[in-house]
Amino acid sequence: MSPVPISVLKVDKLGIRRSERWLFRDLSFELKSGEVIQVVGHNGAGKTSLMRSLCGLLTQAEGKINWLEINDLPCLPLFLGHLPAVKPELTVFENLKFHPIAGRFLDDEPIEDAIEEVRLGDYLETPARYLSAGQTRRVGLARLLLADTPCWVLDEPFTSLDVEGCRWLESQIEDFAAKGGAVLLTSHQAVNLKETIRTLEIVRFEEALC
Amino acid sequence: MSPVPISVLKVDKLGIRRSERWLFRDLSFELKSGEVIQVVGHNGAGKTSLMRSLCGLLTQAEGKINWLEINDLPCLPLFLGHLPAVKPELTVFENLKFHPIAGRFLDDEPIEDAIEEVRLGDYLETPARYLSAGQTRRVGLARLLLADTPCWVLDEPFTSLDVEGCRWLESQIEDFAAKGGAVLLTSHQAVNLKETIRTLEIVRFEEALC
Amino acid sequence: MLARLLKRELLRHWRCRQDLINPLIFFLITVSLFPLAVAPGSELLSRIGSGVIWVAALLAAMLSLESMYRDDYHDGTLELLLLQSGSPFSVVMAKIISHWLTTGLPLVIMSPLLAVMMQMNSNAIGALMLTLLIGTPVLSLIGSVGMGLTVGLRQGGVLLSLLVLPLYIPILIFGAGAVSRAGMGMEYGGQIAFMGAFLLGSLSLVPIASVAAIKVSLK
Amino acid sequence: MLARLLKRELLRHWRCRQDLINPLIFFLITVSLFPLAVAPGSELLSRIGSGVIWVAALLAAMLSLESMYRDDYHDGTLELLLLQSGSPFSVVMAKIISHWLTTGLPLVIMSPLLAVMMQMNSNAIGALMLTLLIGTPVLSLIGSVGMGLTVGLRQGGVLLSLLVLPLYIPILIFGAGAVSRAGMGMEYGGQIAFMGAFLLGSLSLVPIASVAAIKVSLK
Amino acid sequence: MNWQWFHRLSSPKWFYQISGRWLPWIWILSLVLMAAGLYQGLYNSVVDYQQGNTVRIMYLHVPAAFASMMFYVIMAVAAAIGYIWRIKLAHMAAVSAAPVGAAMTFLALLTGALWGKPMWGTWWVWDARLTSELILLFLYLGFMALHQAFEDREVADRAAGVLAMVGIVNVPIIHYSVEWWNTLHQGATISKFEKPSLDPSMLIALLLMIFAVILFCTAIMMYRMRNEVLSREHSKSWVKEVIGL
Ligand code: HEM
Ligand SMILES: Nc1ncnc2c1ncn2[C@@H]1O[C@H](COP(=O)(O)OP(=O)(O)OP(=O)(O)O)[C@@H](O)[C@H]1O
Ligand SMILES: Nc1ncnc2c1ncn2[C@@H]1O[C@H](COP(=O)(O)OP(=O)(O)OP(=O)(O)O)[C@@H](O)[C@H]1O
Ligand SMILES: [Mg+2]
Ligand SMILES: [Mg+2]
Repeated sequence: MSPVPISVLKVDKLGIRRSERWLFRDLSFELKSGEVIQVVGHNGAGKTSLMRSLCGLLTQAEGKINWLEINDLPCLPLFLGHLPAVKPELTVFENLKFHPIAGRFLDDEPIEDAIEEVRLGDYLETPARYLSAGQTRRVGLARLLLADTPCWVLDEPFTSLDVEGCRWLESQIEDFAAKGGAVLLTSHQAVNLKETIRTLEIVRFEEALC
Repeated sequence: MSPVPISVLKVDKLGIRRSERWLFRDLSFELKSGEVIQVVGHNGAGKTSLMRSLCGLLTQAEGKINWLEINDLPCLPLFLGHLPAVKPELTVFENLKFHPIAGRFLDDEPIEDAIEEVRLGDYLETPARYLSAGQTRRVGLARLLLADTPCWVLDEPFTSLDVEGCRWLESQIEDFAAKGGAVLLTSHQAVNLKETIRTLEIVRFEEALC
Repeated sequence: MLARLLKRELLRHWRCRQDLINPLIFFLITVSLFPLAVAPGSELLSRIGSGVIWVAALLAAMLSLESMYRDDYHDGTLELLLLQSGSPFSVVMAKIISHWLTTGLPLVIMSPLLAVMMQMNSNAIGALMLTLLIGTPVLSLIGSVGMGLTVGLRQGGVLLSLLVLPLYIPILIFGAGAVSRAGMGMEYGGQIAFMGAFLLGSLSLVPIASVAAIKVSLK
Repeated sequence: MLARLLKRELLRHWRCRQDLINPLIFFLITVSLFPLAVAPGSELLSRIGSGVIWVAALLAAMLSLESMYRDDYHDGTLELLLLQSGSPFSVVMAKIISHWLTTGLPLVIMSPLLAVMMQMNSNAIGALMLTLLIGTPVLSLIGSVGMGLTVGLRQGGVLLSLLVLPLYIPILIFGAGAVSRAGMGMEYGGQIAFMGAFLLGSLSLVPIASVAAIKVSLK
Repeated sequence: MNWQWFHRLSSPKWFYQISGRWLPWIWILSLVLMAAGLYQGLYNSVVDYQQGNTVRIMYLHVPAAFASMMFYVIMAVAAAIGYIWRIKLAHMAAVSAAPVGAAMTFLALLTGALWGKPMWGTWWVWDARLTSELILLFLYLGFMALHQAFEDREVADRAAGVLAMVGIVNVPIIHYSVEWWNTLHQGATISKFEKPSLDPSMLIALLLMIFAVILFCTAIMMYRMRNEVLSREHSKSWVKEVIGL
């Protein structure tokens, strides 16, 4: 439990353009430790684009993105996108073992525990292409348990999860926030946490004004 | 409005096995015109496998699947799976134009109307790889408006759709059922229709008995 | 139905033009490396020319097979096409024809240029074009079965060559043989007849086999 | 750091063994198609043997370059590695060394078998192994720069061949030349010296160029 | 039309019982024939006036080559039956025939190469029959590799079955290759019954060996099939009885 919330991410007058069209401009917000922000907006509003630019996977057209610095290095959030980022040819275990998470490779034991935790214990040695849609998502989500990072950035993490899986993920987010983690997520469903979530709505920038 | 419901699909003692493991056995149900059935079950229960075997994309280990026959030909349900079946390099329009639906290709006009209806009017000539996740799903769902078939089989159709999109899809399903269509769908969320939906739960078959 | 499906395939290829010229570039490069690698001497070059061009065409066709079904399989389009078109044969034939139009035909058209580079005589060049014209469709046809069988597998690449190459070898032997006979002024009608028979045989067998193969892979 | 990264690369390759043997199979197949395509006759075969084997090795190395950076680029591992390891040179060197160990070295080891098939004499076989041993690392090194430049592009494949092949050609000429001289009993020290110079030159230049190329691609 | 017999024939249990009764006899018969054939071939037949003693390789080469083709046909026909009527036993037969056929192909290639050295002065030439026999080996290997590559056995059966059916075009090519192309390899000798070009003593030895090898291969194939039946039906109650669980 971190007593004084510190700012993990500061976004200042951010604007993103895709194929010559502004998605949004002038977006400013701050993400503090222990906080959960849900980004909302209709399909194609620019939620995914926002998240990717925050993680450096897309260059913003204007504005500033400032991550908390730890030892003079900007912190590396754990980004899980639309795609589960699971290699179909590797087994569930290898998928976690051979992909660096938050900058480092992991030991076997925490990986096995994480797989057990997402209810894939029976599938440790199963190639990921034999998994159902929800099971594949769970492999991706196991990374949340393994990452040692102050911030999660999750793009529609509830996709394909069954009711029990959604509940599990919500409780993980709660626990992480309680321990001082910061979470930025998108979801078209309502997210039920004990504490209220801040929502951040993305509204289309109207060109007429420009 | 079809006054007397006729049976569209009869499933008799169906059993499906994946990699030597039974997912379920002894599943019997009937889908009548004007009816909506939601298949439920936890991740990996076998919902997708059930749908694929109904559509002939997977051989069942045992049991019978009988589709309604129209002019001595078994009726062809419209199956929309986990993957949106949208080619990233083709434009939205071409994606619908060059994929046969229910056995035939379509004319330009209904396609344009359908695209308008799923709110992609601005993206008619945009290559599908520039679409957001929800927009890509909408391209796939536009097929529902174009198909001339007595039955829809939809695997998690609400994925990635925003609130307004989910509402739209629900109303489409309602209308289709009211006109005598039969719908089989899976969803981990609740589906809110005016009339109650039948649910069909998939329970794991316990090998011990065999 | 076939015409529309074919149009779709060609459009798809047109949208990825760079993938389209990949086999052609590969073909050009492979052939043009030989004059550099083999001790220069026109007599030697012209003797191996037919073989080199045929091998390069075969490799180019094989490497481009991937594009036939793999993409459509992975984004779920293949199953949609098979289920919704009502005519799996048309789907398969559209794929095969478009593969030939985008891979085989350009190779045929490009071959005289390379033949001149390999200092083959005009007799041989004529035979080369003729044999490639008959042979490349067979490559696409046989490749379709092999690709259909391996599309769902992760070891696809290696297995594909293991399955497809043995079946390609007769075509290679006849094709290259006919050209080198032509180069030496001998008649090569027999080889052409055999290749024609191969073409007809595979034209009649392959669509059935391909549909069967894909249906199995989708299961 | 280099050792750990190299271990990661090799593990990754080991998990996809089928991709690993792909270039090797390609090499074997390409070479063994030639005796079929070129009119059989041992004298002709042994004369073109060195050229055929060298061209096949070059193509195999080129086709396998894709696996060097493309996968890691697409799942974001490449940027993570560059940012987190603190030593981009190690990352690049690990990639190059593992590419050579998994592609070049097997080709060298396999070459005598193919040389026997092409009925080359023992002198030529020795020279073949020696030139491949010096030459294949150069192929990996130069390929790394080309791949680094094209990794972010959609038309990667074609562009890669266009960039890389001209740089490969000198190696091909010297390598195949040395072998065919050896086959005729002439001495080939000059060619080997040139190839050694190439190797040293690219060893010192390539890592810098590769890092620069990748940094450009990641932006 | 009564299909009862068809269903009985395709029942793995029935096959297991019947083959259990026949198998010892097939073993014995094949070994007896082989002994007789070897005796006739190695001691009791005339030496070829051209080839000398090397001709005796024939007694292994020709049966192996013949069996390699015959078992491919068996495999393909079984695969077709399994594919069309969805009969599991037929797929098991195809899967069991493949390694046997591959071994015979390899043997034919090996003995051919050993024979080629003294006869043609080279181990190997790229001639049509030799090449098509090599392709046959690749087809067998491809069949087995493809079958291995699928995790689901039923899918594997069907996929490999398609390959087997396609590959059957190679069999007539092998057989007629000597007629279609004039090659180094020997033309047909036994099949010309009107005027056999072989000495009767050689012919007898050859025929004995052919029958012996075919029976031997059949025995191995049946043996493999029985194993296949057991491993695929391991959950059935009759298998549990058989293996004494
Ligand atoms: C690696 C080299 C060889 C291969 C792959 C090979 C392959 C075959 C095959 C497949 C057959 C069976 C043809 C059929 O039943 O239609 C056969 C038959 C035969 N082979 Fe060979 N062979 C080779 C070398 C030789 C050599 C060197 C000789 C002797 C000079 C020879 C003599 C024969 C004879 C006499 C037959 C029986 C022909 C008949 O009655 O139809 N083979 N060989
Ligand atoms: N190709 C395959 N080969 C073998 N097993 C598979 C294959 N695909 C899925 N399975 C297994 O079959 C089971 C059911 O998968 P299925 O996709 O039908 O589940 P689902 O009910 O749709 O789950 P979800 O809600 O996650 O989509 C899973 O346990 C999965 O591991
Ligand atoms: N690679 C791209 N090139 C050009 N435009 C793109 C690209 N990707 C997305 N876009 C456009 O940018 C807009 C925003 O896309 P984005 O994926 O950020 O939406 P989103 O809010 O995540 O939507 P969803 O809820 O459907 O996931 C969309 O209108 C889309 O058409
Ligand atoms: Mg999105
Ligand atoms: Mg599912």
